[in-house]
Amino acid sequence: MTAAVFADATTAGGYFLVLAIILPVAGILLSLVLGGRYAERIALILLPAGLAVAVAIFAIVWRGGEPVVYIVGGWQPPLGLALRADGISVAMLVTAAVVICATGLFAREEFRQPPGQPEARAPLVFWILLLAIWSALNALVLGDDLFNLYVALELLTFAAVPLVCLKGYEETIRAALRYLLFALLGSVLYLLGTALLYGAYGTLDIVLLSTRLRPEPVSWIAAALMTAGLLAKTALFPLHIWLPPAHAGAPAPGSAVLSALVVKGSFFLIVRLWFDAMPGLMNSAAAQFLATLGAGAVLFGSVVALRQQRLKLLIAYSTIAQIGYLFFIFPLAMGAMASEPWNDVGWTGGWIQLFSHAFAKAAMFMAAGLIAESLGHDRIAGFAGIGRVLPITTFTFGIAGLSLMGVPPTGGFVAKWLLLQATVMEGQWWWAAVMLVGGLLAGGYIFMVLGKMLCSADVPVKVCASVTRSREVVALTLALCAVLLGLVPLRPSALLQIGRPAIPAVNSR
Amino acid sequence: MTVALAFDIGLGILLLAVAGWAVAACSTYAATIAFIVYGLLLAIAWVRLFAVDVALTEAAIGSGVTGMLLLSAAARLRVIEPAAVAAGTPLRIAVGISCALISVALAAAILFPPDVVFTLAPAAMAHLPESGLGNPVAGVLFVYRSLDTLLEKAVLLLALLGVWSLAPDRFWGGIPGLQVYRQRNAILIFFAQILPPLGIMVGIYMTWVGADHPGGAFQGGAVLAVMWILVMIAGLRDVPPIGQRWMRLLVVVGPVVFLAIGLAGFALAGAFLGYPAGYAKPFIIVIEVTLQISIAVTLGLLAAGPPERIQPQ
Amino acid sequence: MNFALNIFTVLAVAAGAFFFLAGTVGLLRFPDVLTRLHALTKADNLGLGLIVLGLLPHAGGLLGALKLIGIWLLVQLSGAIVTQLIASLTRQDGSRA
Amino acid sequence: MNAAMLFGLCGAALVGFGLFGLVTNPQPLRKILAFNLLGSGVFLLFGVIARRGAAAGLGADPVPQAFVITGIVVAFSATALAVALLLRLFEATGQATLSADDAEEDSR
Repeated sequence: MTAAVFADATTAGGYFLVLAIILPVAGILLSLVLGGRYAERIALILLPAGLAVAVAIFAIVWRGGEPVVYIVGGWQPPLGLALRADGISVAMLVTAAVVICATGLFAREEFRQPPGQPEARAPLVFWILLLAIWSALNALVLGDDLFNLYVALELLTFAAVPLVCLKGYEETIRAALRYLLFALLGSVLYLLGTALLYGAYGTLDIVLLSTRLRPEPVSWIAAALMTAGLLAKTALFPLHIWLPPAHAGAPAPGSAVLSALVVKGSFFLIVRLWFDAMPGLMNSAAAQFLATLGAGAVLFGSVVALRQQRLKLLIAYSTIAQIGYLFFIFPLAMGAMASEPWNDVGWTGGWIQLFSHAFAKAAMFMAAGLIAESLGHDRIAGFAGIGRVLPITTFTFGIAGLSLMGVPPTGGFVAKWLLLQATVMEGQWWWAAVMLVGGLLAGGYIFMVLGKMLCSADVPVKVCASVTRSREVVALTLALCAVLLGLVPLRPSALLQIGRPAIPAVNSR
Repeated sequence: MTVALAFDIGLGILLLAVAGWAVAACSTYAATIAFIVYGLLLAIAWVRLFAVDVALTEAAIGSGVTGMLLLSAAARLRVIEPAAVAAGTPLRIAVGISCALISVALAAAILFPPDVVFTLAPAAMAHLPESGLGNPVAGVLFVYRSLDTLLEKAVLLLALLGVWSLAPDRFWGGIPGLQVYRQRNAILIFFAQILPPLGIMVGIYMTWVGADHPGGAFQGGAVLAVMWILVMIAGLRDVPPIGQRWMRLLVVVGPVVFLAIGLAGFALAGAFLGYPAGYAKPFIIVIEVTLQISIAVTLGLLAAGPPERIQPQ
Repeated sequence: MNFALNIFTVLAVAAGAFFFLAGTVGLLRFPDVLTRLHALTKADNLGLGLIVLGLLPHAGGLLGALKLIGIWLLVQLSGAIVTQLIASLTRQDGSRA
Repeated sequence: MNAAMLFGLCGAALVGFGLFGLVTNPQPLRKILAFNLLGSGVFLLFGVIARRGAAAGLGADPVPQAFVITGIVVAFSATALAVALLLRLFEATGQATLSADDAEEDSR
């Protein structure tokens, strides 16, 4: 019944999928050997190349309207591995590529190898970790095998954790250790689930699994364990405790990537699991449960963000809240009544929320980094007058904030509008209430900061370090990307439905 | 009840008892030692499950090198044993109940296997002659699912970079802070002189037979790594600074060769990580040999820790 | 011949197992580190030696027999070294475990 | 009851032990140790599944065995990174606890 989506042969252009994963890996290996200032050069060559690969895959999938598949080594699943790019993966690929490229440009000054001196620690480590995060994310969105995805997930963890403590302060080391322990717990639970699935169905290939899977206890246990593990990695309330110190402690470009992309990697995997690997398993109780946690995250994260005195911590708590919205995708796109759940506006809304949050949050962390660099601190109380000193950055923060709040014409607005529409269509008004309250709270913490920034200072602002215009522009560009997403038409996107299995929502045995 | 089953039951009980001790022991040091014992017992259990490759990996890496790491950490942290506050009893009971539930669910999944048992063993065996290998596990690692193995090498490298990144800026490129024996200990030096030639031979042998019999680059690499660590701990050789080009080269040579052969597969076999028909085995052996070197150096450096000084002691 | 070899194996392995048992009891019951080490070495040397000896007829050829003996020698070596190290550490500390 | 099932039950119990230790023990090193126990329990389940899939003249399905070998190496990498972080934390602060001043928040 799903012959069209079987990963049975490499399709035209499939080798781009390999390149998307392998190019950064090659960069890592080269940087380790050559070291020193070559690391930055290698990264700066690979950034546009990788972006081009991502755009090429996007174009192929968009034009063809069908997933791109690559059979690694020519070995068919279930014995071998397949890579598969469908609508949501290419959208993720491009988002990741844009954010990573921008981060690379933004980080050039902070992580520059001083010329003529011995190799410095932070630059080498940063550039390699940036490439590693990219490779891992690409592997995560392209993988079609649950064990391959486990390795990708671990790659992501090992790239993200050292980034947290790159500055080497004791509190960042503690944050990194706590993050690592949470992440390890998460991946081990995920692995436990894959063991059960392999034992029951003899394959970990997602497409094959979706045809073999039956709603029986072992599938339920596996799904619960894997989801719980991935939730810990995604930092969904109440497993969020590791996130604020980790994301706030990393250097600004690191925080941008961690908050914009890394937590989305494991979220992407949860969606893959429920919508692609186990489409017959989702029922409304599980969906409502996940969304309830999401609602908790929206309310808790926003309220705690309002009480923060440090800008980076505020942004980190806002990430917790914004992640919560993503989980509304489960009840809204998985409506039991809908015969074609993918047509749901909720599906599109959820994904646009993910992409616009990625751009807006990366821009916001960069803006916060610039402000902290220029003032020497990130206490919100001391922000008065910064609007005069760093007008572009203040503007960046403002429009990124508008997207988080969901004010038109931003991507955040489109996302929340579609999600609201979906709540009406599905008759689940309670999520709408949470979203409206969350939007108001977001407005509260954004204006709390903006108000401080824009009010005139009693004493002239003391600037520790000047900030170059080019970095401000990079942050602004990302914020504008979030605004550009607001031009997406307010209806279900065809792209995001490419490659979705046309399986009825309830798969009886 | 057969003798074998009696042995298995005894082994199982022992495993659980030692594991329980490792969780519940008061002193961290005792718990670590329990963990090492547990790892060795586990290796026997793997042999009983007909997974000799895994048994070797578990004994060498899972119990051996991991145990060494944990033990040296426990020794360093011994001074601050009672610092941490234990979790409250209600929490422990709640967590205990949920863990027990998970265990029961897993046990149920094991006790009631599916009606149809899926297995990839026939498929793996059917295509094995094409690769020229005799060990099906090596076939999975280096032929059918080599992308997993390649990415896992990247994970290992990143872990090393992560460990190095913890060094203070001024010591970057310096010498890892492996705990070297302060006074030269004649017995240890004797040991470090006599064992490595043997160990190196065993390590290389393990990799070499890995193509057709249990063994392989991971296990062999781990044995080499341990020999290197022994020599360094005894003070016979200095721990090399991490900034040196040759060391970096050794660390990446395996993955680089792996990746290069994988890319060559585009041209030679029409697929990434494919091998040209008839030449699979030589390629795989080249990959395994270089990987073994990289794994040995990486494991040794991981155990040595982040750089802590510039000048040799 | 075969029967005699089997008898030999059973006797040797049983004797080896007895030494292991005795060594373990000693390890648990003896009062201090040095005497415990003493008990332990008996298990390692004699116990394992007798077991290896008993298994030799079943090793399936010369190579297998040599491997078995190699194992015993390696255990001897590492056992002797580790015992020495522990003993010298104990002497330095002057502590009683 | 056969060997595979027996060790499967062991694996299930080990997962429970490991999880319990990982969540309840406050000391990071003990958490790392418990993570390793937990991981080995998961691997053991893979091994049991492999043994169940014995066919084609093999004593066990090779694919899950390869998963386990990969998994052991990944678990070792994780342990090395975690231990290095912990020792660095100890060096910097003279303590090895995950909670600094926010002990209350932590033990919520």
